[in-house]
Amino acid sequence: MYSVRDEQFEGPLDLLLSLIEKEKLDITQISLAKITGAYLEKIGEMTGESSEIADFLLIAAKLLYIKSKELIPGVETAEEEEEIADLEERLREYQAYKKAALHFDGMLSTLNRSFTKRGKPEVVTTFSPPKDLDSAGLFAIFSEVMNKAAEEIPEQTEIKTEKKVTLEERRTEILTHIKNSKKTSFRSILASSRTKSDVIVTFLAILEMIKQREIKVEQDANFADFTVSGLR
Amino acid sequence: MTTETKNPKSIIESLLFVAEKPISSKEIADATGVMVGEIQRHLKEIEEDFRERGIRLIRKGEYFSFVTAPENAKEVSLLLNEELRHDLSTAALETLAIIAYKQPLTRSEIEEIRGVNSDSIVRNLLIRGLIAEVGRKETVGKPIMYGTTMEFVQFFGLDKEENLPKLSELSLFEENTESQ
Amino acid sequence: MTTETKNPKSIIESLLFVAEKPISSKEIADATGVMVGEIQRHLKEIEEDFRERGIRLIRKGEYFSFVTAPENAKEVSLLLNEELRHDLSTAALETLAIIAYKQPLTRSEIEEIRGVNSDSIVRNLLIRGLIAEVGRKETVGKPIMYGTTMEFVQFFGLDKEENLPKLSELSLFEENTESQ
Repeated sequence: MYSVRDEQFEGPLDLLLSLIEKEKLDITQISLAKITGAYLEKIGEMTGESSEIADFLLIAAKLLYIKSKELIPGVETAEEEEEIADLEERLREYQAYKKAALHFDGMLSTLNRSFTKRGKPEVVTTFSPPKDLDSAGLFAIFSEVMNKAAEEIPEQTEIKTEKKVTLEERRTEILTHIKNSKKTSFRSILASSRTKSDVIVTFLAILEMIKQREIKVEQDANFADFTVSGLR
Repeated sequence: MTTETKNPKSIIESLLFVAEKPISSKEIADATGVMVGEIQRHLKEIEEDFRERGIRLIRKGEYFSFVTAPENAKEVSLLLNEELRHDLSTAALETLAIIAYKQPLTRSEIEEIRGVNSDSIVRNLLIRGLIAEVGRKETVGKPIMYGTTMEFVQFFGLDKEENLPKLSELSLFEENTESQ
Repeated sequence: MTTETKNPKSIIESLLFVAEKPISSKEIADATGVMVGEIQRHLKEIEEDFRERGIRLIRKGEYFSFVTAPENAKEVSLLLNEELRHDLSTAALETLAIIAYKQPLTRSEIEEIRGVNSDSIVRNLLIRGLIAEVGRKETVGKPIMYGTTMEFVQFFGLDKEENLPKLSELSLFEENTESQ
């Protein structure tokens, strides 16, 4: 059942959970740190709409925090700790519902289902029109219903027109940026980002590149801009 | 059809209950694989079992069906009239309007527009004599198509040209629903 | 309503049989003049009487309905020419499970749990009648709250929704459920 869905994850929680279950791990901070790499890799492969990927990126940021804590102890803040605890709790809850869904599927596969009576109404139908309604009123109701129905459709097509941004694309962009100017700042890299998810992708790309030792990041003072330079 | 723990009498009761019209032991045999002779034996037993209940088994020629016990007719009509006495809900009015202006159409076409299941509402409109089955759609499963009744058309004056919506008004909506 | 020779249990059975949609003991009381308490006692008895039959009494919340015995689904679907196998996606089942165990809840509460947009899935479940609007939440914007329906109870072949296993029990049986 899980193998079928491997290619298509329903969301970041679904992806996280499947990675944890694949490694036969419990839902803990340690497990989350362990699967961070695999998670980022999956995001790197994604080519969906940026609004959808943004959901995945928010979770990625949390994973990176956990990972960084493992590497550099003592950076925890109470607020972030709470967020991690919250993520674990959400994963556990989600896991419970996934199990319930699996059980539902099992119940339904027995094909035991009840049917209601199909017979025509036994009553002699008596024409009983609604009170206080004329043809104009009826048409007004019709127009309203059709408008409501029409409203629900365009939403989905709208999202699809958004620009797609993948981690890999952004990585290439940053590399060119550095090649051209040898050294650059974090701010100037971000300058081209238009949306919040763009910023997150860029940031993740930088983190990933640091990990791969493709770039080096330096900071002169707390809260100051970062200098980004190439290592290769 | 495997019948390891199958209870043929229970199956026959289910079929009688759910059938759209009276059914024969031949039809029951086709749906169950049980022999006609055995089915007739079960039918006799079912008739006995239900003799004192609010549901009865009746036979007309070769055909059997469940009906309500005749002595409860008064309460039955009271309940059904009660259902009729309530004015139409907003949901029912919406459904009625859709059928009036887009007929003939199937239940699932109505549901596609409304976004919610409309089974019981369609039944309610049928009982009220506002809509009726007007044919079958030539697609998979040949679903029933509904339209308004003659009484309805006359009552709302929809047979008069001036009460029909302008074609331009309608075509605007038409496109949207088609693209679903 | 005089009840000289009237048999209230039989009347209730007739009403359940003939009702166009699930009915409550309150509605039965209105149509019969019998007290709600007595009706509830009869309903309990009817449920017992029909336990082994092809017709069953099922309940969702305050509402009751006669339906076919779930184990006869195969023969019934054959007679009605209806597809029995469900085509709900894993995501739809997941959403349905969330609604079943946490109802009533809003769409954004569902999305909070699933971590993704669930608009089209909720819409699909609504059209299938497995869930319905059950009220509005008393917060900003008064968002719609959803819950399961009588169709849900039927779809899973249950007597009543309460017969679903507890969510906490389900998480204990890791592998067992898979082998079902």
